[in-house]
Amino acid sequence: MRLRLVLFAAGALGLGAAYFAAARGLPPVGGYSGAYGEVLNAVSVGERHATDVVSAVNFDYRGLDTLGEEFILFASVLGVATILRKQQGDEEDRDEPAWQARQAPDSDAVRVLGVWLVPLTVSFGLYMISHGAVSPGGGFQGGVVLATAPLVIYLCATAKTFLRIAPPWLTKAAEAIGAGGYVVIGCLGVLAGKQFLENVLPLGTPGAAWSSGTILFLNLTVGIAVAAGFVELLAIFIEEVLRRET
Amino acid sequence: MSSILAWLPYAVAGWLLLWGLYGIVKSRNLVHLIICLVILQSSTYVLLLAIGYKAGAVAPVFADMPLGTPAVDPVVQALMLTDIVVEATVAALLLALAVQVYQRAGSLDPRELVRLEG
Amino acid sequence: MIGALQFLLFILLALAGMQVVRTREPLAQSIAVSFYGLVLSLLFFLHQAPDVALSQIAVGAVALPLMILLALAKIRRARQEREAEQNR
Amino acid sequence: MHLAPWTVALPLACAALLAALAEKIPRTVADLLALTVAAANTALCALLFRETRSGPVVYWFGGIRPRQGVSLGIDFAIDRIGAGLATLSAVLIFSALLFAARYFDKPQASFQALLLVFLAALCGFSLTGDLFDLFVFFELMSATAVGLCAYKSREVGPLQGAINFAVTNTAGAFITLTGIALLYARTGALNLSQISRMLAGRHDALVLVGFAFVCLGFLVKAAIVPFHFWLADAHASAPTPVCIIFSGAMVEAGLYAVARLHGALFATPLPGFRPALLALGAITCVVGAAMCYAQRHLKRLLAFSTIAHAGAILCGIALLTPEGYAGAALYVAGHGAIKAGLFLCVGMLLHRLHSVDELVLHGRGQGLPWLGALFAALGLLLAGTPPTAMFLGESMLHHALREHAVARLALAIASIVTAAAVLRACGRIFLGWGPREPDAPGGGESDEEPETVPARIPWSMWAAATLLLAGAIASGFLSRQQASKEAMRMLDPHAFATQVLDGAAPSNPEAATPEPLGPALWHSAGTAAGALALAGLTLGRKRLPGALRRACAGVWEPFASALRGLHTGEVGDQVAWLAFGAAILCGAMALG
Repeated sequence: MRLRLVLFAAGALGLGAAYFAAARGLPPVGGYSGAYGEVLNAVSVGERHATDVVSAVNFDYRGLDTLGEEFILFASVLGVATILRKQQGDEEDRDEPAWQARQAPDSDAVRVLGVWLVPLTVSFGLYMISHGAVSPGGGFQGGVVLATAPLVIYLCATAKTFLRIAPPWLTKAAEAIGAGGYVVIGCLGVLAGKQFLENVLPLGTPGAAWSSGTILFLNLTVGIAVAAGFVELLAIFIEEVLRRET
Repeated sequence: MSSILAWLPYAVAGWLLLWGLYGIVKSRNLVHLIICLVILQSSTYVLLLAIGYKAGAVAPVFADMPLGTPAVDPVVQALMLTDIVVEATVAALLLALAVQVYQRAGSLDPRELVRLEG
Repeated sequence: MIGALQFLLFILLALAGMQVVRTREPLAQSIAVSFYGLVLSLLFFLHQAPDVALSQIAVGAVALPLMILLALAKIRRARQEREAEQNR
Repeated sequence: MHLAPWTVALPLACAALLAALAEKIPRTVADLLALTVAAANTALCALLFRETRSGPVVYWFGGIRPRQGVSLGIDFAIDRIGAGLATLSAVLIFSALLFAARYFDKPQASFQALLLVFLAALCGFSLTGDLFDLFVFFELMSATAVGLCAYKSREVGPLQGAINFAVTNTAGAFITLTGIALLYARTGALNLSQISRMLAGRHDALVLVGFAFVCLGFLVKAAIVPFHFWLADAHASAPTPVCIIFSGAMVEAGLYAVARLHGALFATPLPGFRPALLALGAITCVVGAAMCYAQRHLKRLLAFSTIAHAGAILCGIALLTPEGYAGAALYVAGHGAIKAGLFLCVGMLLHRLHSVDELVLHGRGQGLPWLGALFAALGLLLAGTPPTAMFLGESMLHHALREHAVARLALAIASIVTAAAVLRACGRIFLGWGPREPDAPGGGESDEEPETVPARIPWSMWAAATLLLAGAIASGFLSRQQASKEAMRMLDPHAFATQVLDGAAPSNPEAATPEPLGPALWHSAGTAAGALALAGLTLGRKRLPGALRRACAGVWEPFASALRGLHTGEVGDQVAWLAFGAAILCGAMALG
């Protein structure tokens, strides 16, 4: 431990000094003027009819990054499922007296809250996904919001309801469809005689959800993949609970 | 104030980077270590945010703003979005590993684990 | 005004980040990191990055702490099972 | 229709399909699907390799071409060496899938899906011409690798290995991202050629530190000392088919990134960069070779030999000259196939005899003459004997390093000692040579659960291993002059930038005629003889005169135990070393 701290102290000193030396060459915060961003701010509304430039960058100009990002999520959900999967030879369920099944909350208030909260999160999530090209938000943010809906159900009702609404086969399929869908939309560009990930749909008036062509659909696939991915992740982490309650 | 703000974000990013590394080096608990890694990662958000910021500019969303209004850099924001996903997925993977390693070995201390592995 | 707020939030962020690292107890830490994520997303809002701020709220302040809590719950349960086994 | 995007799109789409259908389709169908896709991808990459014969090829995603020389989109800027790396990756993934088809007892659709994602990540990583996209594929590689590494999640070892891998690589990756942010702040660009143009030869502290930070994550992936600790842990515990990709392609991808970035960004070597990398490379050679020799766990032994060879490749890259780059590229091509073949041999041993411990296996391989012959042949090839590309590469590296005696010595040590370790294991296991000492220290960690039900070695495993041996020999037909020409293109950022940003035709440099191979043949014969002699001396050391034996042990034992002491396997130590190494690298560049 002592050697480790000495090593780290030396390393941190050097790293800090190097970072300091580099930061002195940075433009002052607030005074940045890089060409890339400025050009994009100027051209993307006109070219892609997307008023949210960040979405245009994510789903069009740098759409390949987002493809990679979606598969990072895909791979790690697969990885988490692999790591925490039950393998042969694991002890089967034993009745644990120390651990009691969680009852559905008795309080009506909680249930009513759930009844209100679920449609609210779902519609908010869907709105966010579909309006990614127009306003802040998009497939990723909306997908995470969507993923909280089954969680609310889990908290307000029972695990059975949770499993009925988001059964493992469905989340798995949705995740794959979302991730694969992004690739398929990318291929559409090639099929239409253009380049991979190029827009193939007509553009509308800037400001409407459907006006920016494929960006909407790419947002949708990301939304599906992210929502399913996060539900799957959370479900794996609460899996033991689910197994015992059902 | 503005003169401090011209370099403070860079300093905060470096500070978080070093604290994150320190936490990982010092950690005796895998969950603690993973959270320190999250702090290390967040230093890159701060750096990217500081780099792309323009004083007095608006967000790069032209829904109710005329085109040509000075806006902050959209590229760094796109990079940060990717960065956040990476953070979440890496944390999920590592947490799964930590849970599983505890179930198998009964410890979260990296030192103990090395000993157990033999 | 905005400048003062930015200044305060950056200082708060630096302190919160340090505190998260220095908190040894993972349960307390997960709450601290949630707070840290919230400060970070506020900063993003203040710096004209609403897209990122929304992501950060969803992931950094909610999903990530939730995953940590669930993982800790799983670890706790494994510990209980282990102890029950030893007492048997 | 352009081929480039399909190298990424095809495996990703099929990975999604496989994951969705995992439990619905029979195992054979899943196997066939994965194998077909890997084969198709190999063909795609090979076609790309052919297409880049007359110079790099640029593909703009979304059809977003640069405007007035400003790049707005992401491009694949495919040089021939990158296409070659992608081809190598595809071949290795194909062999891994083939080998794995009868390796696990249960169907493993998620394993295959992860391997296909890994393939896409490797292809994207070697072809992309965008700095941030490079980072995205880098992270995709890591996320996939963690799942693959921890595949046997019932044992503590694989979990521990995966944790060390994930933490050190992520820490490195975020230092890389910090570097990318620094370079972006200066240049306002993410396209490599655009960055190079905006930098315009200015090498101030920001650029130096930014570039050093960017390289750091890649050096962690490349397992360069002192960032190498994760590699042995990950290799020792990952399933064998995964090891061949880690060793044969992932480590090399990290080195390729360093080579490509420097080549594409800077026309003249950055101050201090060359000596720093040369020193790191030479140290890596020696540490890797010594640790390799000290192992009895065969996977660990091969893992440390990979570290030694990564050091040799880095020595070539460090020169930042066409000859060094070309030598490194050829070396990678040969090494990938040979090392992967060796890992498959170990996998077959594990399959048949349930152990990867050299001492436990003593003499037990006597009934497996073919496996022994294959193992020995690959061991000799690892010493840099003809007719593989590793021989060609090594001869070029030695010539390129003619003014750096220490680095040459390190290179020779790496070749001789790692091959000797492999041959020693071979003699012990398949011929029963040497004393029996299953209780010698260093055991314990080597017992590993067999990954399969013991049986005869299935034909698919033999096919995968034979394919790799054939690939290694075929790589010997690569042309040194062509490689030099590609390396010259890789080191010419101006020509590259005019091609990427202005759509100009690729440059057509004139490569010098390579040195005659005569001296290299003698050299490799010497290396092979040295390796055989060292292996023989190790096995027959009881017959040596006592004084000589004690003298050797007196030198070797303290050195080995000191080195072993540094390899604690604790993740905290590894990250401390990472910080220390980063400081050293930055410091060297500041002084240079």
